[in-house]
Amino acid sequence: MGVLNNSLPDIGPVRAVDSAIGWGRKSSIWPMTFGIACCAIEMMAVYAATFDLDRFGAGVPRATPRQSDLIIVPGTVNAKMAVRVKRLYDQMSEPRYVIAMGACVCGGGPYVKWGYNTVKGVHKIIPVDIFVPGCPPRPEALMDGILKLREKVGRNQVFARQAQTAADMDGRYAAAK
Amino acid sequence: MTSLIAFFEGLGLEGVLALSAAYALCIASLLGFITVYAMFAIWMERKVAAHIQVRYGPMETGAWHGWAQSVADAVKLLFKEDLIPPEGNKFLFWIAPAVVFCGVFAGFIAIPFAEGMQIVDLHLGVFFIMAIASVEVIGVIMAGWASNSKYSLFGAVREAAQVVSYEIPAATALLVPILVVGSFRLGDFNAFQADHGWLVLYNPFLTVAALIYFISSLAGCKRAPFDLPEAESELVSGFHTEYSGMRFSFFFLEEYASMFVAAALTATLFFGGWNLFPWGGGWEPAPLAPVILISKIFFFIFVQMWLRWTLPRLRVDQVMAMGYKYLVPWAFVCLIGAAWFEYMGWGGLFS
Amino acid sequence: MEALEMYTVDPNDDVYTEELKLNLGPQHPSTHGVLRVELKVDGEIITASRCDIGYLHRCAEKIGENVTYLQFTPYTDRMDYLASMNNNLAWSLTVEKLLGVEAPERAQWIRVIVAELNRIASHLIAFGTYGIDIGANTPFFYAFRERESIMALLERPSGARMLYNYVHPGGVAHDIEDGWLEDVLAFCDEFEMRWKEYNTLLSHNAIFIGRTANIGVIPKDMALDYGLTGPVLRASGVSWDLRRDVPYLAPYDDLEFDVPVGEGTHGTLGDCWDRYWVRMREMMESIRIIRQACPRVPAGPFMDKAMNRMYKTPLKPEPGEAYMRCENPRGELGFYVVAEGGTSPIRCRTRAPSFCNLSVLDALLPGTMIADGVAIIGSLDIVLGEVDR
Amino acid sequence: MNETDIHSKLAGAVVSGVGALDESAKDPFVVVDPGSLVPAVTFLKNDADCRMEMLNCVTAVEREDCIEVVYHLSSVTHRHSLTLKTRVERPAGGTHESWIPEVPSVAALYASADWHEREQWDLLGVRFTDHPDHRRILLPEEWIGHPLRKDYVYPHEHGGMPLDLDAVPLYERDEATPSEPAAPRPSGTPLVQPPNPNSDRPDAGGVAPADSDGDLRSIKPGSNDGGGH
Repeated sequence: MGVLNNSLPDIGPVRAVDSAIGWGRKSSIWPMTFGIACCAIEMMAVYAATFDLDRFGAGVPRATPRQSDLIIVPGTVNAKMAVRVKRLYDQMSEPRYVIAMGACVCGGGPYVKWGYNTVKGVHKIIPVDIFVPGCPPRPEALMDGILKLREKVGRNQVFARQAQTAADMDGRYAAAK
Repeated sequence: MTSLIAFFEGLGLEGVLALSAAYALCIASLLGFITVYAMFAIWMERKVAAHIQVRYGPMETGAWHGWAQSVADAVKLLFKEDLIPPEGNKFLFWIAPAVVFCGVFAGFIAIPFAEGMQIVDLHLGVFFIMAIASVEVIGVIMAGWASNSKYSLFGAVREAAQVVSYEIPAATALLVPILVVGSFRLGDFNAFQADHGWLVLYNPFLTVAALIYFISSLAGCKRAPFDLPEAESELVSGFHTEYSGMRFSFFFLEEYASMFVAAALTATLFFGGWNLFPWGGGWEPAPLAPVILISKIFFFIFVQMWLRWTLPRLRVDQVMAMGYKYLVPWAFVCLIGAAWFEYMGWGGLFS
Repeated sequence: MEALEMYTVDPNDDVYTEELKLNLGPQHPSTHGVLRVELKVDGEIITASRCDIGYLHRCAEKIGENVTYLQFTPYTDRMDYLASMNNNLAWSLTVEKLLGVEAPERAQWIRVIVAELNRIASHLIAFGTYGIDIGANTPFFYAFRERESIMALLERPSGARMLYNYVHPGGVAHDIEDGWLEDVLAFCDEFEMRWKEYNTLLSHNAIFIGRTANIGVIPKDMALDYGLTGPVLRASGVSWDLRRDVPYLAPYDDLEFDVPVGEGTHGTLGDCWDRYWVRMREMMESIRIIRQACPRVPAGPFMDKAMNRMYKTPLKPEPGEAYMRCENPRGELGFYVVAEGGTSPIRCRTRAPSFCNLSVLDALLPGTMIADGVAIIGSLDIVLGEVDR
Repeated sequence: MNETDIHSKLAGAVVSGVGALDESAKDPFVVVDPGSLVPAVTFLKNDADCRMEMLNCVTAVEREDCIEVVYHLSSVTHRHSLTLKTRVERPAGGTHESWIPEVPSVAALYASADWHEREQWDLLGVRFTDHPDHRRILLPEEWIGHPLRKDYVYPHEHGGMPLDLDAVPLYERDEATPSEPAAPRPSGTPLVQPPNPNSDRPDAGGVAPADSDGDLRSIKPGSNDGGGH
């Protein structure tokens, strides 16, 4: 789409196309199979039978970053791993979203003081969309994070110009809901 | 097809024009059919998998049981960035999904859904489908090689070895009903089974041949337990590791389309085609024929899904061993046995 | 491996194959976290491998030297995050050994129950993810269903779902509520039924046996040489279980249980299937232990009174050192603590079972195929949090 | 056998360098000289009455005046265990990281010692002579210093990845005006780069490009390396 991105006037038809794309994107967020530490187990619990992330269409974990829309960073990122996390993020295709799961990833967590090796929050490495704190967050918390991400994705504008005012933003938000 | 051409000629178009109009209509409707079918099959796969795995699967997208899930996936993939690895061969990378899809797409034109309801009534229908479906391998090798990724290469080589090996038992097993019916034309199988009952019950060798063909077709469609080319726990995503967005969805589409073709061959050649009852008949009302055939096809697709979500994956040498040590010899045994039965005039449970 | 013997690489031949370097991980679906294995492969056959760990190194030993003894308990949770109770238990026992105190009897019995429950939960993950490694996705979902029940049970006394911080030096953090033991027993009955379901689904599946039998064989001597412990050692035919041989909790002496040992049922002794099957049988032994222990939990305090008072100021053990080892789901977890009189130790070493069990990988991989490599990594059942600490 | 019996057998067998058994400790231990460590361990492993088949753990402990290496051995056959220690005195002035004590490796006797010794080298900077593969194990090969030393200075960043809590995120950094380098830490000794014994690169121990050491690690990014699937 390139040049067309956010360049068309913010009028009804453009908005309709945008919201259709937003609906598609938010209903089909494919996460990447990516586990680091403790939080990865709770992330697996979210995929598993009791919580079943697939209800929201997000239960198709893709092993390759090219095909995934969402990278959930579940667990402490250290200096050695940070290079890899960054590269993984770089390999993903747009649009891509990041959820920082767990205290370590949100800001160092228990390792913030004495961890000579840990990165204090993955937002130092890659831009993060949603922070889900907790050590580890309960599956419900991660589900909530993903639902928040769905809202965020759903009101994204693809073709239309970015909203200028807060009222405009609210209108879009209501429409996306 | 001929009736379509006649219809267009009736509209006043002449010769080539009528022909091309008819073809265009066929291709468009076929494309539409495949797309809609693939979306439904993907949704069905997710629901089947979910229910096998004690959960619900898609529930939110669209109102009823997430029926619009595949639509949303398609919209998402359509508007996803299309990455091409800079080190790879760009042209092959670009064209590979098309090659893969064309092979399977061409297979659809020979499938008869009812008497006269097929695009081309080929005299060598079975042969044509077997041959054209193999084109897919070339596309997969192109994809694997052009990706400049080792995992892709592994997946492509595995696919080549596996599909080429399993063509032999599949083709040999298909020769058994061909030998019994005495024709390559798919319509003849339906007619024959209307008189003599389902071929799978015709004689014991045909039963085994049906099993061999079904197993081989699983390997041909890269379905578990033969999903080695995209073995997720070993090769990440196999040959389509580097593909994203719409191009990746072509591989998805191709997988489900080839499942359809394989299931259609199984149903037509062994399980009565559009004849509802195992003892044959041919007295079902004609409009029901496509419904019966498609129901059978979906049953076999369901079995393929059921197997996928139940069985572990074979190892690459076990796949080869199974093909060459068990399926190929047994397929030949079936062929010879069926020939002997035909010579003696035995067989035909219901004829 | 007969294929391998006739498969030699000779560049002087007209037709020869080249070796390929393949990098598995740290982000790979089946390396169980962030393990990285560098492989040299000749076609599908691995000719050399090198493990690269440390992608989850979280400085636990440095932290142990800087925080108090009680503060370190939650960090032990995060080492083997699949068996937090067992880790808490090992750490608490180490500190108790250093202080020369013993937990009250009620606490000891509760510890046995929670540790065995967590052992089942941990083995369930091993079972589920091993299924995924072999290509069967469904066992994972079945395993997590039962695991959720265990987590719900353990949440009731501890208040946490996964990283419990429940077993403290001197006892347990909270008493169990009324009716909890009955629910545990009810879970045991249900689990026994489910366990049979798992075996129908995966354990005795012909493809599964074909993929795991005779693969990754660890002979007895090799297992001891590499310091392997836990199910991996027992699968090689060594009957060595610290619960029985070096009882670290008094109740284990009174309880009746078997130590499952590999038998080479479907292949060679010490292959992947044996390791898997030892784990499966251990789950049932744990159920047996819990069934015996639940009716025998005595009344009384759940925390040592003196220790409870000591918590108001940080613990200060006398100078000395202690090495304490416990039978964790993955093997022998040892804590070696050196105290010099301060509120925190000067050295806090963890002997992690996964670390030792993983070290054998480089010796096992050469000669196998890539798919076998995945099966071998899965059968060792490592937790990277514990390997790297 | 208990520890006393093992100790008396050991003292009788190995010629020199075996100290007395400290029975007051919670786990009675024997201190041996670094020079007689390998003979002592060999004896313990091979003697029919001792049969220490398993080396559970190798630990290095930094004390005031020395660095101690502790070996926990146990026998599966006889169900007994022993703690063995060896000590390297700290030389005068060897207070900071430049001091690398040397202890003979037992990796030839126990395969499990391989990784344990690598870890102790990595975290505490104890060099094990004759070790077959003397590299860092947990930290990246180009890491500076040994973190479990008491005078270790925490790094601000490594390999371009910020490790400070208040670091500026990578994607917000302005390429034209690089962010201020963090102020040097007030305390601590100067960073001294330890020599890397197993590398033939002249700049060993310094900042090296990631993944450029060893033949296997030479898979370059862009092909199919590291983080990328």
